[in-house]
Amino acid sequence: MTDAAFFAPLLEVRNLSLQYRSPGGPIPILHDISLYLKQGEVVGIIGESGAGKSTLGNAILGLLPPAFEQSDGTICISGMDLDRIDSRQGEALRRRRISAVFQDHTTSLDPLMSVGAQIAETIRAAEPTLCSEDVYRRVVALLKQVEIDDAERRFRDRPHQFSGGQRQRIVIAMALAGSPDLIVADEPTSALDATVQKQILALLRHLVEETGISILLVTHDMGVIAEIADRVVVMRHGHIAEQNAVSVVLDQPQNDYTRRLLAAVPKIRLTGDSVDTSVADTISVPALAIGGHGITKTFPLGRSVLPLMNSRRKAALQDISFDLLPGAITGVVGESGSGKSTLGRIFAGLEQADAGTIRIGEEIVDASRSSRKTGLLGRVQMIFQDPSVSLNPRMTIEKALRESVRYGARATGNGSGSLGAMMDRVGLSRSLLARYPHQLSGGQKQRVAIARALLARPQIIVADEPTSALDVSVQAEILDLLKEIVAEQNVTVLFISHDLAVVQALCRFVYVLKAGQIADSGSSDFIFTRSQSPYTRSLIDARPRRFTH
Amino acid sequence: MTLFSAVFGRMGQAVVLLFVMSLIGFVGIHAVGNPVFNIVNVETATVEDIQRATIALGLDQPIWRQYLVFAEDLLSGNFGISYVYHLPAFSLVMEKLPATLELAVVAMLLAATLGVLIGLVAGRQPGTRLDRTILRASVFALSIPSFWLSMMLILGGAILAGRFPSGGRGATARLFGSDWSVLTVDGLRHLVLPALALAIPNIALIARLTRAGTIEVEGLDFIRFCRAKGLSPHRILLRHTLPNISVPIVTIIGLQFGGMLAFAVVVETIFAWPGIGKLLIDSIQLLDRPVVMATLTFVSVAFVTLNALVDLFQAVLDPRVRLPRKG
Amino acid sequence: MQKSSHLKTIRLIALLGGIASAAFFTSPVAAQELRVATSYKLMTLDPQFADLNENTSLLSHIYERLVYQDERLNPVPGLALSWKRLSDTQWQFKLRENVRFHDRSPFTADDVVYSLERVRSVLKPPSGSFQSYTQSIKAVRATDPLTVLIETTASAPALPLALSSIFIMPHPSSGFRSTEELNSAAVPPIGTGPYKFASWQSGERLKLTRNDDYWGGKPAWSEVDFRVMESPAARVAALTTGEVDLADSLPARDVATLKQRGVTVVSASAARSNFLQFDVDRDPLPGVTDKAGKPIPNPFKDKRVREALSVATDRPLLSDKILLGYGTAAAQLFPNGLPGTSAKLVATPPDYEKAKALLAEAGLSDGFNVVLAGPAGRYPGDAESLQAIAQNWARIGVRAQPVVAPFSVFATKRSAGEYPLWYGGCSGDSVSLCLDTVLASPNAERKTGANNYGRYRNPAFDDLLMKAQAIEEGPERNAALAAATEFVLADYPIVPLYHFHLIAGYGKHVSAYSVHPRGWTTAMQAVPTGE
Amino acid sequence: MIAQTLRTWWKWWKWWPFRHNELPKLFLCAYVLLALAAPLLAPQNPYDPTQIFAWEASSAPGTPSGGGYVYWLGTDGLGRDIASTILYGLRISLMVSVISSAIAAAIGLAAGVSAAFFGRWVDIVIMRLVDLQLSLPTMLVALIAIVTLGPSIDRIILALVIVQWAAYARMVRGVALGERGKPYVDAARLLRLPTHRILFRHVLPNSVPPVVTLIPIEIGHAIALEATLSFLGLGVPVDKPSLGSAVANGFQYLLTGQYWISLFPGLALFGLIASINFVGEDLRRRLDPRREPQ
Repeated sequence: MTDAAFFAPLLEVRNLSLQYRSPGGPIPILHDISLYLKQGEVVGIIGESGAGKSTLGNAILGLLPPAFEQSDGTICISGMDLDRIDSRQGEALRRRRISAVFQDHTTSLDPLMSVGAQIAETIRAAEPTLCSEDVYRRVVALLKQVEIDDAERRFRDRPHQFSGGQRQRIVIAMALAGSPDLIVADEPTSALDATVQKQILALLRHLVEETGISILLVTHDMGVIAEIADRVVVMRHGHIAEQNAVSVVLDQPQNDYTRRLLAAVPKIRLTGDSVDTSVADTISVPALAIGGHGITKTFPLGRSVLPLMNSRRKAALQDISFDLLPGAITGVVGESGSGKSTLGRIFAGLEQADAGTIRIGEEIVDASRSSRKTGLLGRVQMIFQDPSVSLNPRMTIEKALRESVRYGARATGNGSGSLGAMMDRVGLSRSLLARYPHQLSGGQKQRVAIARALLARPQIIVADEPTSALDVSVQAEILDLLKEIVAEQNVTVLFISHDLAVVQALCRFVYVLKAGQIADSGSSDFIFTRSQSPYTRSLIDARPRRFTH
Repeated sequence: MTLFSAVFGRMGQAVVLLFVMSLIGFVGIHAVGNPVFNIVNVETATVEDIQRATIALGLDQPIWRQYLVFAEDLLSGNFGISYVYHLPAFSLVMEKLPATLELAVVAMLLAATLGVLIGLVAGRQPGTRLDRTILRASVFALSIPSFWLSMMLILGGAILAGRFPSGGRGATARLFGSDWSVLTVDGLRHLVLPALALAIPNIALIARLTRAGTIEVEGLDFIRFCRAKGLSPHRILLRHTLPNISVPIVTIIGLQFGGMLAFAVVVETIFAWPGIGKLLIDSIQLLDRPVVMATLTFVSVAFVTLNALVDLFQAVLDPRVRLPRKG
Repeated sequence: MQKSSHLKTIRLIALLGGIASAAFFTSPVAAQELRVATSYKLMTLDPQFADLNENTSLLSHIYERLVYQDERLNPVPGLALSWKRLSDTQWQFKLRENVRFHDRSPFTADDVVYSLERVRSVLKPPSGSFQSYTQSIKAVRATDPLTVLIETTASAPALPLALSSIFIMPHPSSGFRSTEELNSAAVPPIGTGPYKFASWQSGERLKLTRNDDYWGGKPAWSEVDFRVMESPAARVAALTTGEVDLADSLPARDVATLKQRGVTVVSASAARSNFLQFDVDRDPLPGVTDKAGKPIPNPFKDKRVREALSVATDRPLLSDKILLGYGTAAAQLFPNGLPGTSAKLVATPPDYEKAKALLAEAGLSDGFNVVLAGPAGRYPGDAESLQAIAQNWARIGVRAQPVVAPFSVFATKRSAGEYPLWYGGCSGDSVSLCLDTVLASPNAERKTGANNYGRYRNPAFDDLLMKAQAIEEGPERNAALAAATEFVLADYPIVPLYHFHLIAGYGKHVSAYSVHPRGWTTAMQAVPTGE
Repeated sequence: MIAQTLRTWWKWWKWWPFRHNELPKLFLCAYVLLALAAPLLAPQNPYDPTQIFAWEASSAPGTPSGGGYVYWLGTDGLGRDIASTILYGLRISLMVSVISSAIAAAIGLAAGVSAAFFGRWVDIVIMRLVDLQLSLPTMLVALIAIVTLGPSIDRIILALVIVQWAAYARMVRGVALGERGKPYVDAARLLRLPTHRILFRHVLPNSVPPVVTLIPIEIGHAIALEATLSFLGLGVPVDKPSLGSAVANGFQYLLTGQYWISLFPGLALFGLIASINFVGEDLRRRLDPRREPQ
């Protein structure tokens, strides 16, 4: 190895431009990208959807489909230009020295092969001469290194027998198996719960420190960057907006876009100066009480031929009772599978509970009966998580909204005037009324969904993760809109989220759900500052420290 | 759905299926005509002869009583005696089975090997000219009505080239108490054209399925991962891609095989191949009810069994099948 | 050239199948073995089970009859050397001497009695179709080992002919053999015939070996192998490739190709006819309307309409184009020249003007619509003929709608009276039988008119026929039958179409083959090529 | 020299019909137009016995006819002009398949949406029926249906409907179930929309597009199936041949070298099904959200 190669950064991308060959002519994807990565370094690439960050990652891995074309620039590893040297050599080099971790742990492993065999296969690909005994020992060691318990016994298990977090650990073990110098990790934690994400990030950091490996981390989450990266590259529309050490980017962002991005990230405050001290730690039932009592819901495990044999059921909600603050936002937080969405749907009347009652003012409704018959359906409107499927793709915005006006609970019968006004209110141009949902952006669609819910003039709105499918900057706007509207229209909102920061920013009262039971509850202030519940604490601790005050 | 309940469900389905089939077949044939005209020589028989033969076959009884008699016999495993061949109907079906079986097996082997190969070739390089050519060729192949394909094969292979016989089964050799054409050169020559006629649409079908599966699986992260970590393309194909696309392919092979046992009607008729399909169509035309019922029952049972086998195979192949699906 | 390409093919296939062993090649033809591709599927080994050519053709190798019909349909001695009418109701048959069954037991009068009794009283339906031949018999007795005396209920001048349909079986030591017993092959079929039973697969194959002790001398072939090939294409293919030496019922359209490939083709008019039959009885008649689709009175009651349709039928077209020359335009029930036929009845080309005039006379100058029904694939040219006839009739304004169905469906509907006009066929041992079943008035007692589905009644003809049938076998009887035929056909109760030809082909192992007008396919008709 | 050849090839290659996706559509339009205009275009009405001359049966292609036109594609065994038979047969084949597919699609759509939306016993009953029908080969079901019903054009349509509806029903149910679980339907339910409105304004319009892709496939199937049934002698009346029975009529003449009787109708049939399948393929690709690279 020459000196130049030795001192050269492990990975260097110089003036890289990429375009996509489409029938309508080439579409540029990446413009003039330059970055480098040194041994033992973690470099984060951050950007919102469409920024080209994943394309960049794939380009480095050499996994781009043939329709992508490198129009300019070079990718070098240890000073060797991958494109200039003979392509088979280049491929071999790339494979030996770069490895990958992908986002979706459900498809990153071959479902039909035991995890041990998959890792062993990777080791053999890198070192064909190794004897099987050694390979086995290496596999077990790797599994232990990524903290899989009982590695010897689980060697033969198939991927579906592991949890999501464990699978991602196995993927990391596989990435390490060939002893690469660099791992390209494309959103390695975004499909995981916050607590698991925290553990995986810790593992990655640990590996970097222990083995001196380098990681190129592609993510949309500033929190992940803050947690693990040494340096960060901010991308927007295929360009590099800013590139610097993490501390610099987070504390003194040079670029406007970076600044906006940072501002949009919701932050948790753990200091005592609470948003609202008027709310007590427990809700004392006011005159106009809204809430649920003793709500229980189970799902059958598997299907049986004989209807009476469905004895095995999985509890989704166990005896949940809650109250909502009228005219304010009450939050429900929990990790995936905690039953928070089911609770919202039962409350809205979309699903039947096994037992329990729902109270809206004087009225008490049996939640275990058909909501159409009890009259619960229609009292509550919902805002759904994914705006791309929450609007009927075959209806114009105007038709969808008009339907809401016409059939809404407290329909007042005023026509298009109110539609236009509502469009103004949610910050949409009236000209969008004639469009179909697919012609709108994600944020616009979510605004339409809010307008639709409001036009039905409900007393109560359930918002089920309304921002988690949106980019951070859009998320902030939508949250602001929600806040304003609650204040203005005097509706009661049940806000469901996995994101503590968002909940803190919006809600006056919070329920923490864990495995179908309420683990903790109290005023937002109480939960974030004084609650001693270990589960609540662990949720808060899972948040990146950088965005926690 | 668990494997147990799947098998249980299939059995229940099979019973209902058989009942409905037997009812429709029975009443249908009854409505069409009186088989007695095929049994007596109508050109010389007297009115009395015909009447007596009708009584002897029990065809003078009301249809529901005839069905009860049939059902009772069926429960003791007896499909009755063929009106035309004067042999137990079921053993007649079993006698024709080897011919259909060997035709279907040869055709399916051909279709599966070629189909998977072609599909892989196309699926590994989607969008290329080769892939588009294969796709188009498959649409053409699937568009040829099987009877016309058979006729064109006869025209090309038998009449113009004169290499293969245009019909019949040729010489057979005995094995396991049945006659098989595959064991003789002459039999194989007879087998080529009908097997091709059955195989060609299936080659296209399997190729398309394989192509789609390959494109889907090769786009999954774990295959990308395999590539990223430098496994040989060969190994990726054999150890990862193929097992993962095999589930739908095996399913379609199972279904098509079942279809062949019955659908061979057309091909067997044109090539005068003495199999179950030909027996069925002949028996329908001759109104040989016991044979029609025995054939239909056999085909239905074979179909349901094949479906169950496919389920079983999927469960063996893919461990996830056994787990309850997410509600 | 031929050989090398053949070899190449074989090599290719061997490669394809992965089997390259020469052990599987079919063995060469044994000396004097006759391999026959036949359309007749042998369904039973009981020679008295069903009166179908399917069975009688193949079983006549094993079993024999008292009386034979030669190729002119005249009765000639079989197992009976001679017969004599002792009185109006008594027939005496003298049997052949020194005849032995295949199991070496001698053939005696007891066997004849057994066989006739089995047909008359033992066999139960559906195996009763031979009973029509024995219905006139009152009693059968063996007066001595070589003499049989048959008493009939009434005068039965045609008894010897009737017995030409019944096979003689050896009588077992006790009781009567059942059909199941015979089919199970536990009891191999034993007769006096020129060939012995070797093996049988129902509907697929019958193998025979030479009966060296045959009374008529050593049979020509050492072994006979009948392969049932129902598909004409398969028979043609087998004959072309030399897989078989002889094939029957060849399609006319394949004859040219076969001749090109060195196959000798022989043919003869079958002793039968195919015709259109009118329903002349019912009124109103289903399936007949005027051009506007409104029902009209049964037009076929009018002889002029029947005549018009007959005159407007282009029979040469049917025999030359549809049957490609392998058919004879018909004007009566059996081909001209056979016993009981009339030389005066000759098919003429169509005369559309005359037909139109006849229709006009009948007050139907506008024509009418009629359903013309028939079976598909039962007889050569059946469905095609209907369409050709529809074309003919269209020229005189009669719009015929051809409706074809599988035979059993067609027969069911015909007997249910759903058709006004249909395609039928008639065959048998004599013209007399056809006149009886097709044209004689339906009469349950006399058992006539079984195929007279149109319920045509002509008492004068019935009388003529009865008188003719009372005459003993011979020229006088034949002349009377011919006269009766002339008389009845002048009334146009049916429209005779054609007598199709039976076409057989043979390869180089056979030097000659005579086609029998009854449609039998036997090894006895084939002469081997001399060594 | 080579360059010249290559250039010529390229010139021809440019004209190869299936380089462009539009050509199958053109073919299909041409087929439909030919079928519609058959009485105007065909020199002979092959269904009118007065126009056919059996004495001119089995004429080779190019033989002049007694009627003053030329049998460009020859005549069949009964003297029908093959070209005219193809034109008229096209009408029958198209009519039978389009009508049966339309009816089957309507029934399947109604059954599938009801099964998906109402669930419970409605779902069970409908889906049992569908399972029953789909658990048998279509050919067998069609065969039994036609044998039971008896052959005539309306019965064939009925038999084809019986064979086809289940495929639609199953697909619609699957799609509708998927749609029903989507939030926009939940949103509609939250507005307490009447069931019929949810069904017809929300679920149904979104269930139709995938079903539309099934229609060409099923029309193709129907044409092939009708042809097969007619080929087996169980289809259209003998004197009114569809493309399938026209091919069947020629089968017996195939071995004697009168190839044109079955070759030309067969080619027409093949071309028709192929162009429908290509158009269907194209349609499916267009409506498939995960478009394959093409």
